[in-house]
Amino acid sequence: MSTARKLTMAAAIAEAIAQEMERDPEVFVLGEDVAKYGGIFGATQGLLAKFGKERVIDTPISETAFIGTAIGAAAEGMRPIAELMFVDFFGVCMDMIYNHMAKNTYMSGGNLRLPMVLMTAIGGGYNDAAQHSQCLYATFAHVPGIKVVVPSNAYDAKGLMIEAIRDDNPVMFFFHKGIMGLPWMAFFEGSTNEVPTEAYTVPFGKANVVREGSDLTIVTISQMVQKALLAAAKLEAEGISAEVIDLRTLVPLDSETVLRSVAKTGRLLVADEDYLNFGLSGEIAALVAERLDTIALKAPVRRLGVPGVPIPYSRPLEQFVIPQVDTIAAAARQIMGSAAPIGVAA
Amino acid sequence: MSTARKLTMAAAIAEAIAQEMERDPEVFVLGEDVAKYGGIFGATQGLLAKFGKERVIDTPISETAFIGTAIGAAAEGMRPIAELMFVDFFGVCMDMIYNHMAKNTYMSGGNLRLPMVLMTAIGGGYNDAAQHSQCLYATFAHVPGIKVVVPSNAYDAKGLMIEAIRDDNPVMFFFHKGIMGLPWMAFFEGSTNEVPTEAYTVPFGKANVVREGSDLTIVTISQMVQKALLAAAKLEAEGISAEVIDLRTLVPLDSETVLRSVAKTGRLLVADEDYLNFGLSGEIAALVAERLDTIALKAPVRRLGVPGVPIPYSRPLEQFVIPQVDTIAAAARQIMGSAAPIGVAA
Amino acid sequence: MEPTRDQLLWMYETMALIRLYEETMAKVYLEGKLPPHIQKGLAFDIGGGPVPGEMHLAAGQEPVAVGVCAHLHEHDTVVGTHRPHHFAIAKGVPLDTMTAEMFGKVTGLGQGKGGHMHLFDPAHKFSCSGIIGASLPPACGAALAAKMRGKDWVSVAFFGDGAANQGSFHESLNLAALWKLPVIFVCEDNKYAISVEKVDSTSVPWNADRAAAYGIPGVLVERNDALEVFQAAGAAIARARRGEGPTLIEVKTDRYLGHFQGDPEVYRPKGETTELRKNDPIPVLAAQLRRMGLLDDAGEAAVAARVAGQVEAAYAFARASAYPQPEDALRHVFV
Amino acid sequence: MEPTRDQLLWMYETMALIRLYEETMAKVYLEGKLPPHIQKGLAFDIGGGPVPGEMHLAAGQEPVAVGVCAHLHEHDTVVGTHRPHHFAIAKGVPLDTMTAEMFGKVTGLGQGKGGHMHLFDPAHKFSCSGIIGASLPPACGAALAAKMRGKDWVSVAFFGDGAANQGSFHESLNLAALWKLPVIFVCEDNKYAISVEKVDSTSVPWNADRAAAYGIPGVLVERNDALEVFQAAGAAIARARRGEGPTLIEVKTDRYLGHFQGDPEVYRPKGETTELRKNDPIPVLAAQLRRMGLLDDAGEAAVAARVAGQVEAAYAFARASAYPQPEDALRHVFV
Ligand SMILES: Cc1ncc(C[n+]2csc(CCOP(=O)(O)OP(=O)(O)O)c2C)c(N)n1
Ligand SMILES: Cc1ncc(C[n+]2csc(CCOP(=O)(O)OP(=O)(O)O)c2C)c(N)n1
Ligand SMILES: [Mg+2]
Ligand SMILES: [Mg+2]
Repeated sequence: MSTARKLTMAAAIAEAIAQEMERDPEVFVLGEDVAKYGGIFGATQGLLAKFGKERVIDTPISETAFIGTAIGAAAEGMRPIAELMFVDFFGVCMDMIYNHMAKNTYMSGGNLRLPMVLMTAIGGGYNDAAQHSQCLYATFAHVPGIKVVVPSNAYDAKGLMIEAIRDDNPVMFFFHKGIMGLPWMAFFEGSTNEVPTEAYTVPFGKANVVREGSDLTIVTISQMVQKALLAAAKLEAEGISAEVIDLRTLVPLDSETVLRSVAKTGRLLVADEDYLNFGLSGEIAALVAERLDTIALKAPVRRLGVPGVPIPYSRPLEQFVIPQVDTIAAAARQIMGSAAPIGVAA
Repeated sequence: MSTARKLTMAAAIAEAIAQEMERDPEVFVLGEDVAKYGGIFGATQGLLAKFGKERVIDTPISETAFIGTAIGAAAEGMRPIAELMFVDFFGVCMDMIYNHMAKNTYMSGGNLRLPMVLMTAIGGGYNDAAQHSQCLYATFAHVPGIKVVVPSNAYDAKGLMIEAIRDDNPVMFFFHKGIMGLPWMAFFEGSTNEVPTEAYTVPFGKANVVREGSDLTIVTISQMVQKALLAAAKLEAEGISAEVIDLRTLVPLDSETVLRSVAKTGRLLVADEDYLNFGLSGEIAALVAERLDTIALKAPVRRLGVPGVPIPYSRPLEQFVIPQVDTIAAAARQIMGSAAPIGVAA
Repeated sequence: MEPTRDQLLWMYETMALIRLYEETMAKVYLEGKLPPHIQKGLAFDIGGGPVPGEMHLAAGQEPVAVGVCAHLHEHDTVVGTHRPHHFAIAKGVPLDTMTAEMFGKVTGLGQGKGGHMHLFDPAHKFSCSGIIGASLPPACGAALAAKMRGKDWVSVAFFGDGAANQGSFHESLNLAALWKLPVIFVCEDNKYAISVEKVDSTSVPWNADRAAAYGIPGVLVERNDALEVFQAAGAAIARARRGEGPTLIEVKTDRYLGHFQGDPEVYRPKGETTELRKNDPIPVLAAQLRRMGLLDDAGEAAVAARVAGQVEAAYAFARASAYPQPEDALRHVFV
Repeated sequence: MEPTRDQLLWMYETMALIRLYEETMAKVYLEGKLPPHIQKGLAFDIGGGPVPGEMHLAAGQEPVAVGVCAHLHEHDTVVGTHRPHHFAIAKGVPLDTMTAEMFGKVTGLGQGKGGHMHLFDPAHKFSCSGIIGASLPPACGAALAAKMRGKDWVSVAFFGDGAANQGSFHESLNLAALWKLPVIFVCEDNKYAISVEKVDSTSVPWNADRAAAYGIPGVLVERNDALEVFQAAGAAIARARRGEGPTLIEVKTDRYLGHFQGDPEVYRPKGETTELRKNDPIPVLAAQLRRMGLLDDAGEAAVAARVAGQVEAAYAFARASAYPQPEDALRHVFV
């Protein structure tokens, strides 16, 4: 049975892939630097040695061709896992992703399955600037046909990756660089946690209440979950009880857990590292705004995200635009002190 | 001075471009089928004859190259207008659009200007299926650095296009095929309206209250404005007074006009033809949810949009997923009859 | 490689079937799209009638489809284009469900969700899309799957002369050459991409010559002729099955109709299609078959009768089928 | 085309400047990134120190930059890559504001918003980006602008061997060839794209041969030598200025350092860089200059002193400059 051991999120992802590759000969991996290098962020570490270069394939810098190749192989029933090194590069291959991978099943009336995973690195915080620091998951959640998975810790990452590989639909799997536990990048320790050795799955569409609280609900995802937990600990000391929800997947989205929590606390803060406008934070706020007949808010909704600017390089600038632990705590305090909504029964 | 004459939106756009090309020799047009054909949707009709093939340039089907070319020419101070034939094709060239066109000014600390327009066709309703019917403007409003302009009628289209050409920033200009007044596609007549002959501008970031009302606010854009107006007329007959707001631009977004209207009516319906999730409708709903300390809602917010599915081909299916005049009217009635929000002052 | 008698007759009959199918579609497509049945002020309503939306027909381009597909088996994969019917028919996609799809019916290949540019038939390993240049990468994927599974299956990506300037062309040819994938890239050079002539889009006369940039064979088929395509494709497919990698084939072919139905064709020299039709590949092949003693008046009449029956049955099936329920639109995003 | 005395000396001194700049950066970059100053458990902290983020250095690749830029004027445009310093320096981007940008300071080219991969200097017509293959399309645009304005200005797109397999390569070369744009495409073949060897990514030995696919000249520079690059670039640029269109040049060059600083280089044969450094192009050019009587001990010392002074001043300027205010992050999305 499961032995207790801690794994980094990178190692957990690589282990999930390895276990599925052992189980199913149709699973294979392709992408830039996934073989000899083991993936720039370690998500494919050790796979080349275990499975050889026929199943762990370094590709040219031809994202359209190799993601399209994954689509074509998946249509034949294989189960490819493609890695797009940084999500920021999606612009060179978005057509394959959203016009084909995402839509072919629908356009075929369900006749065609595309059992594939597209994994990619997200997130800033280490000064990699505007073309290497974005989250962008909302962009993929906006267009239909892609399951959008965004883990916040090693345990979830392993279970969600195995679920993704076994899913008969296209899944995008977003790992934040700052929680991978890389030996060369600062990370949030909460993301390196106990991971069972055996294979297991974490279901899609089930948000995780990672901390219970009664005063306000913080809805978040990915690295921001770790930040929110640290903020919640601070707030606790000040007598504010924050409930923290890790959405885990955006498609499918577990709106019930969000609504239940907000109904309980009466206050909502969305903490996101993607761009603020037209994205995740708006969607979550809207879910609540649509249910104001059953949810009594004690304060207006608040949203945190990158405020309509590209990610700047310089440290003080980047720290300013990406919500930090203190930003979350401050927003929570502000919500607790803010005037109540004035909407009243007619 | 201005003679009263009606123009189709296509003709109005072409006239705007022609007038700016006459005024400024640095303005030029490039794209697929923009020259001999005059643009598949007529947005460049007549330009080749007037300005010759040096300034009205048919390109290969190489969207990355020709949009990148526009970026490079704009960096040199020229004012290119590139046409991406359908927005649905953005996936083959999104990198140029959002990593370069949108970010170079910011990354240069404002040292570099990119005075260019990228225009593109949007919208469904004529059964062109999943890869030729999308709106997707929210995707471009989500990423920073692009002004997002989406006219609903010929008058606005001309003024907004001239404003776009004269703007020193990259502007994306989205025209809905179903309001262009093409001789081969059903269209909404309200979009063909009086257009002055001389050049004029319509400012960005100023929503248009196209119809005043007191019971609910319908926030909308593009072809959906025309649908909303027809719905409002029906509702009027039933004694429901709908205010209709045409956002006209998503970036910059005129949130003040929206909030003022919702504060007045106490009810919000967002009617959108883009995908429902993680998009425009969520953003507008969130704006209101963030201001519930000053806005008293009489009903929960409602959103209409394409509900998380690709656009299906078959007529009954497409009509079902794209909000129609009747869908808007029904949603408005439902809002009027719905329970009031239960949020109360603490 | 010489075609067998069966292959010759199959190519002829399949071309005849495609031609009749396309000509029939050209007529059916107009139903409900012309005055007085449409919105006032319109000359044509693209969204009207039983087959709405864009319609790209392949009359004239039949040799490309049959010359290649004559070599293919059920397990070989074909990825077509926005102009897909000739490929689909040649690959064996059933005419009735394909037609029903274009009528938006629940009996269609995609239950009405895909439409004319999005025909998916996994059983016959056919697919296509409306995005230019999008056929090449997935065809590489099917080929990679065959190779990884140790099969001698091949895949074919068809694409137009316009598509050859998309980045996906370059990326796919490099990848396929590098990995020696069993894929055949077939460029239909009909001299136009909508209104843009090939000479205004392509910096070299022949895309076939671009094969050298990938170290693979490039073959130019100079005539719009089923037998010439057959020869070129035969060699390429055999090479691919032997594990020697991809080939690029370019075929000079002719588009008899507009880019899409309703195309004003202002960009086309008057009378061009009349000229082109003088080299119609179907009578050319018929004449060859007659010379070879494989066809006579009775045989030709029999072919005509068979294809007419098939086409009629397909359209009848499509018309008689039911539309999906509106709420069905919400199904099939995921399996 | 023979380089003038000034050009020779400029190339030598600029290579020396680049090398010292890069070697200095390699050291400065480590400041604040190693234990014990970083988070426990880390061996290296990419986000630490005065110059955080990724850092791609070009030591060894100087000949490509100087051999090309020796021919360029202020009004000519250069678009570089994610490994941009050598190009920027050779194009005349001021060292101080460029360095300040990498330190994230308000005096930087982009007021700290861009960073190492995003150096924009419109005054010297230099830009670059972190996206592979993204240099080619905008370079076509600068060339189109020159052409439309009737200038004999040229533009240069630099890119790596890895980038040559991006779709943008194909699209841009076709477009430039078709429109006879005055652009020079220069491929730096350093045999690697991060860990992936060129032989594992590219289906032909030489990208220069791919020029034939566009009907333009393709030139392979076989040695990592400034004079050889100078020759090839001179012919190409003259051709472009004459209005005869683009050229593709590929230079076999060497990357002495890791792909980025901190790269474990597990993929690289041990001792490879030691071997490569034996052909260091800087002493090679120095020896040539000495043979030509253009350089002696004193001259070499003077160059060394000048470049040391420049580099020292640049880093001092950067260190002494202030950070932008946090709220400045909200400015400059639009002008
Ligand atoms: C990426 C992309 N760009 C543009 C279009 C619009 N478009 C549809 S068909 C076509 C011309 C295609 O020409 P070609 O590849 O030669 O095929 P043909 O129509 O001649 O069969 C264009 C530009 C598209 N569908 N996809
Ligand atoms: C579109 C895109 N894909 C992948 C990357 C990640 N990446 C950064 S540098 C690099 C290798 C580039 O190789 P090459 O073009 O040969 O340049 P070199 O690093 O050797 O100078 C890769 C794959 C990227 N930045 N952009
Ligand atoms: Mg064509
Ligand atoms: Mg390289």
